[in-house]
Amino acid sequence: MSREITYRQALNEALFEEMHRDEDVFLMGEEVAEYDGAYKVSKGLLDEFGSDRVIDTPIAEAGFSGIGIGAAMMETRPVIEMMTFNFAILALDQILNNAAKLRSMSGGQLSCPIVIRGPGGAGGALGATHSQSLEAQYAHVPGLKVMMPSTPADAKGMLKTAIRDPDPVIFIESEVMYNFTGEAPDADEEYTIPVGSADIKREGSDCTVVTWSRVYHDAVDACETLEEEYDIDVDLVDLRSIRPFDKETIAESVKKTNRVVVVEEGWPHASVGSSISSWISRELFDFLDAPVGRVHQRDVPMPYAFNLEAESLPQAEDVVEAVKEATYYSF
Amino acid sequence: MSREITYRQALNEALFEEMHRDEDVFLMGEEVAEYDGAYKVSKGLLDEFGSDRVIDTPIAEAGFSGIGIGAAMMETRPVIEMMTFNFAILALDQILNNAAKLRSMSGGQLSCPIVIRGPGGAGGALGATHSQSLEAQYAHVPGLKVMMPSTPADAKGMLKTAIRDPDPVIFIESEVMYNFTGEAPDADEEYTIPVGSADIKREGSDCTVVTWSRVYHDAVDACETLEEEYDIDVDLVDLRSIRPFDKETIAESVKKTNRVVVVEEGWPHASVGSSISSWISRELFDFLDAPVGRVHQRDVPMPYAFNLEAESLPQAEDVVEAVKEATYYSF
Amino acid sequence: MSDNESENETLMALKAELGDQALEELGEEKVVSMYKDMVRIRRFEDQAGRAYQQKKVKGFCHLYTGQEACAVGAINALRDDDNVIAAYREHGHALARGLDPDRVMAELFGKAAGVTNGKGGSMHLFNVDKNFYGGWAIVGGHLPVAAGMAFATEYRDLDEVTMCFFGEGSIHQGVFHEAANMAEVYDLPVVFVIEDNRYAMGTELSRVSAVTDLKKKAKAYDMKAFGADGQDMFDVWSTSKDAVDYARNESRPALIHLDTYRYKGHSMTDPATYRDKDEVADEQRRDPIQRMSNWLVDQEIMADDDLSEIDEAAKEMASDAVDFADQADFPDLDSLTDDVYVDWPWEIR
Amino acid sequence: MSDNESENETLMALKAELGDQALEELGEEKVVSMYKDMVRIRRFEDQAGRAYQQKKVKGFCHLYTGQEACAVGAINALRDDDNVIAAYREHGHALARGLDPDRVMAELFGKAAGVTNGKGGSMHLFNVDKNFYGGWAIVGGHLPVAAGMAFATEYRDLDEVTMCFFGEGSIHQGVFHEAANMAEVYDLPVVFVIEDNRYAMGTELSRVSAVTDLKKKAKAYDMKAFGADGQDMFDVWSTSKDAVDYARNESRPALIHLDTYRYKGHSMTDPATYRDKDEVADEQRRDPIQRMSNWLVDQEIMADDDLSEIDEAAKEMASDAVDFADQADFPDLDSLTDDVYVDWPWEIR
Ligand SMILES: Cc1ncc(C[n+]2csc(CCOP(=O)(O)OP(=O)(O)O)c2C)c(N)n1
Ligand SMILES: Cc1ncc(C[n+]2csc(CCOP(=O)(O)OP(=O)(O)O)c2C)c(N)n1
Ligand SMILES: [Mg+2]
Ligand SMILES: [Mg+2]
Repeated sequence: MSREITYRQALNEALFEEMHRDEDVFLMGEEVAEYDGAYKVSKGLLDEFGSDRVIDTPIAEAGFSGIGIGAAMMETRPVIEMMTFNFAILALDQILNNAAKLRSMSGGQLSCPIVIRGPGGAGGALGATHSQSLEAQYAHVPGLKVMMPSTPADAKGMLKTAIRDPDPVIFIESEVMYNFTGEAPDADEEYTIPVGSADIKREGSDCTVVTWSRVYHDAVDACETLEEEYDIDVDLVDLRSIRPFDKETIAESVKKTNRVVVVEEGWPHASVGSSISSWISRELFDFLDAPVGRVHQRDVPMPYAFNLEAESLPQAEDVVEAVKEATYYSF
Repeated sequence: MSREITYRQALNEALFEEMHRDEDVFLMGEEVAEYDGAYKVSKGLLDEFGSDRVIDTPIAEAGFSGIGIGAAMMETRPVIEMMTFNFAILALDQILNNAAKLRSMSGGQLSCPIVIRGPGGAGGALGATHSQSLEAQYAHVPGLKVMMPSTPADAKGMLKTAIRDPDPVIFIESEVMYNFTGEAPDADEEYTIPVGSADIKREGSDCTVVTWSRVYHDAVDACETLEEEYDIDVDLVDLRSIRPFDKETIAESVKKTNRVVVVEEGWPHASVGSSISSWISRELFDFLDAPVGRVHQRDVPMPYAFNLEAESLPQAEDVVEAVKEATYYSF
Repeated sequence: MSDNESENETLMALKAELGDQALEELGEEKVVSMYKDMVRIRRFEDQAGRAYQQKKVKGFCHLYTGQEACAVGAINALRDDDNVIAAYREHGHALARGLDPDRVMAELFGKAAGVTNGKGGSMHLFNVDKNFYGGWAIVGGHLPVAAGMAFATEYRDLDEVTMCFFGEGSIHQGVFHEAANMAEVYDLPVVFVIEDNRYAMGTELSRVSAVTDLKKKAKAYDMKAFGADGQDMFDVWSTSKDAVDYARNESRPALIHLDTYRYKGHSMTDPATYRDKDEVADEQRRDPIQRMSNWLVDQEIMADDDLSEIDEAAKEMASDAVDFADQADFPDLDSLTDDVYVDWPWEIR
Repeated sequence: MSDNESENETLMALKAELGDQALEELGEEKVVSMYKDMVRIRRFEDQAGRAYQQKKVKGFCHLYTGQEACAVGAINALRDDDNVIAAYREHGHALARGLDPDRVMAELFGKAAGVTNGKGGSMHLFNVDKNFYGGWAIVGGHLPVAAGMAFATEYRDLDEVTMCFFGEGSIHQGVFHEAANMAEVYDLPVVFVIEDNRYAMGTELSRVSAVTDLKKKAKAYDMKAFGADGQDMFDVWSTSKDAVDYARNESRPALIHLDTYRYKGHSMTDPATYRDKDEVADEQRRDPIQRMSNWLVDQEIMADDDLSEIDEAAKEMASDAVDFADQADFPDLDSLTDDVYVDWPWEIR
């Protein structure tokens, strides 16, 4: 790791490299071509690869996702950009009933090597319709893989993996993270991260924190506070893939710390966090010295008002509190 | 309870009664009028209430759900029938972004008293696209209420409540259960069941089983086997509402039995069952003598082949095994 | 001859000049083989229906009986390397595309020898070797997928055409609109074939559609629209050829409206009480197979005996398929987790 | 006068005969008040933009500048008891409908005094007392909702009309198709108003639409279609009146296409580099406010001074709104859980 790049640039590089590597890869979505992407993730791609491979669409999420699925079924490698995953709800039938089931329903005759990517989660005062962490909709569904990188290096390595993966991958980024910077491998270094592999981003022995995507950064802040102010050392597991999720890494960490908090950005009920927490509670029952703590958004549609939005979203302090609760717990 | 009716008839009666009680109630959906409903739940309603209140639609789930939402916003009381909840995915944007958020986004000026109902779950050899238990998609979302009755009496009492509820209610039935019979209150007895209230359908002290909808019936079979063959007495909690869910009833039962198995029909990850299990594991940590057991569908798209379908779905034996595991568990 | 009878005669007649065209372009043998395909489909569906009643076939089973000329006429306007995609009433398309009837029936029986190893069932038939891409059971859900298939062939500079079948009831789904617009915007060689059998389950088109002339829908996308009598194999074939040629040569989408009719209920569980027997009888006066039988005899291509022989052979094919399916094995329980992913490293439980 | 200048003149002229009609039907006072509304909207948006740059307004903020004649012309064709629903570029519609500018600005500032208590924000304005039903930010998502509103008024035998605004880019969403068909099938008095400002974010219509004459879309549903110069307040008003009358009297849906233009970027974060300044300048030659100013002076209804006074008053209204919003309080943190449900008995955590 020898340079700093933004999360946005990491994704952009991954697209560039993969489109150079494999001419079956193309990018399609609203504003991806002439506008360089609503969040500029696809900047320069139109110039480099031309309008046959970088394709603007009308505002028709179901339609262009379906086109991607049909094209993937014919062995091309579509990357479909969702301007945000709030709008992907409109394409959910295509994703759940077509992409996820194609291989199974065709008895293995067909695959669907599509990547559907774009930002998820809250973006900052966007209100209820535009601030949703909807990964549970995909994590629930067999046939899909779901990846959610939190750092530039992960974003690059994981998007490259996703594009090469023979199965449909839902790849959820974050509006807020696009400008985040971080260490990244050299531009010419071949760098991929396997689907389903978590990353221990910080070692500790007092409590495990399992998280992914944007709130990983809140968790990092929380870890610092916990160390400095409370002398609590957190083992910080960035899940990266939420379907499949890395059971081994979680188990190893929890066996070491015996305490764990699951931190997610979205709503609590029927969520990925609830599922991870359920799995840990069951499979690592004998290793737990405290209930699995949880941090998540409040159970309300996101309000626009800035103070209410902050109140609704999980914050570093919430992680601090949850870890304190988990570590002070006496059985 | 003085008579036996089918689950179908229970729903039909609820619709009749509520449409008589309140002329703002209307029913809309594919085949609900002239065809009497794909599953005949709306039988006779067209004759009774006429085509202004019982309305056939084109095959356009997003569109007619949106019409229902707009009409509900104007203070009518639409009941929207989804031929099955597999097709409701097409209306999910309407349901999640409009119905669920209308009240919040309008700062309380508007409500959305709509009921969206129809069968969910597997129907029997319908294949991957037509055999999904998708309640997690709704349970995840604040602003919605989600009800899933398992018996004729519950179906009737709950649908009446749902129609009267001032908020959007997702009401999920089951193709398989429509012909199930059960005790029901007299036709002229006013009978409603509050949202969010679970029902202990069988008392026991050895283990709690929490379930809802069709697999409740498998759980009943399992309870019999467990009692007869293993002398294990199950406290059987039929959740009935999965958003909100009845924390008090679950807690009381688990505090009594100290062991619990959560049984659901659908996939395991980011599911309602995982969420209930997570909640129990955390909130009742000190009361649990064994990990929370789980029974669910296998993590695959539903195959058509009859033997594979059976293999994929949770069965009574799976419940038996899970309860045995929970009760034999020694800490 | 009474007035009524002469009307019947008129109804029964095929567009003769198209028959001549077909003979010239396809040759007698091919025309006869298309006729045979229609008969085979009908007999296959007879057996499928019977097997359903015997509970050997389960779930939803949508018979194609009455619509045979649509699949046979249209698919025979394609090259072998063109691509076919259809909805859930697709046994006919599968057979017309040359899928092995034994394996199709085995699929309906949920057997491992089925075209998708018992995974898909009646509504989700696939056979990629024959460029037959399903079998899609969410109404309208395959329309953008079809556009995507055409996108892929364009992307590769192939001159293949994608033909997509669906019912008139599917046209109201939003994705029709989205797919049609994008097919036109991206110049995709996809032929959308509406099989208008008048009903979507129990709903007659006019009850839920602002327009009943569905060719009007194409105007909203400046899309070229074609129409044919769906009960006239030659008309379907000739019209489809025009549409396919146009799609291939211009690399543009086209819409074909076929006026057809289904004889049976929507699916095996539908008693079809929403229409009276007279209506069905009336429609049967333009039965696609009967009309072709008459034509073949008129043209002296076949004698009545030949026709009976063809029918017998078709019946045998269908009952052989049932035997095959009966004797085939159900899938191994282990296969439950096959083909969920290309590499299956995990199952969440 | 050079050729160029005379062309400018031509472009600037309103359809004078419609002005006469308006004067006659509405009276001078009303016409002037409509003009004032346009000016108020423009000045309001100036302040909203400024407040955004000062980070007092956040998130997505879509200014209406340039399109004022659309909202003002169309909404003034309605009765007070008719219903209005719009998309996320709806500050103009809100003000034209008579919402309190203070409370609209306060909403943009996320304050408790906002029209939705700070819950909705710029994209989700509601004011039911004014029969203003949002503010919907999922492109196309409110089109079936609008049909549903019309359904409800029909259900109650009221003769109210629902007017639904959206951009030309929204027409590609499947729900447009679904809503249009059902509005026609159920005879719903809903007027769909396409504000065609040429762009959907950075995408010009012709790049993603098979047809650019969007009135053609109506043909697919046998829907009555109207068209007007969206920069001519009288044309918009007169056309809308025809459409609204038709919808009310026939109880049928109608489509109005308004040819308009937005001067600013798609939202406050869009530099709008996809079009050159000349294009904007060119479009500004038909500026709806300027044209009305000229007309008012030509008609000797107003003198230049009067116009300046109106503008000053509008500026004051807008800066007062900012002051109001500035001084207003953010919502109580407790209000986070308000209005999720009518009765809020629980929060899942
Ligand atoms: C999205 C969706 N909604 C509803 C259904 C249930 N359904 C299956 S077939 C059908 C009727 C379709 O009619 P049509 O398109 O005319 O085709 P046909 O059956 O006549 O061949 C319906 C409503 C479905 N499969 N998918
Ligand atoms: C379903 C959905 N997809 C994408 C977006 C992002 N988006 C917001 S506005 C917009 C452009 C809409 O253009 P148009 O309908 O012409 O309205 P205008 O902004 O010009 O008023 C897009 C793509 C969205 N809000 N909803
Ligand atoms: Mg049909
Ligand atoms: Mg626009």
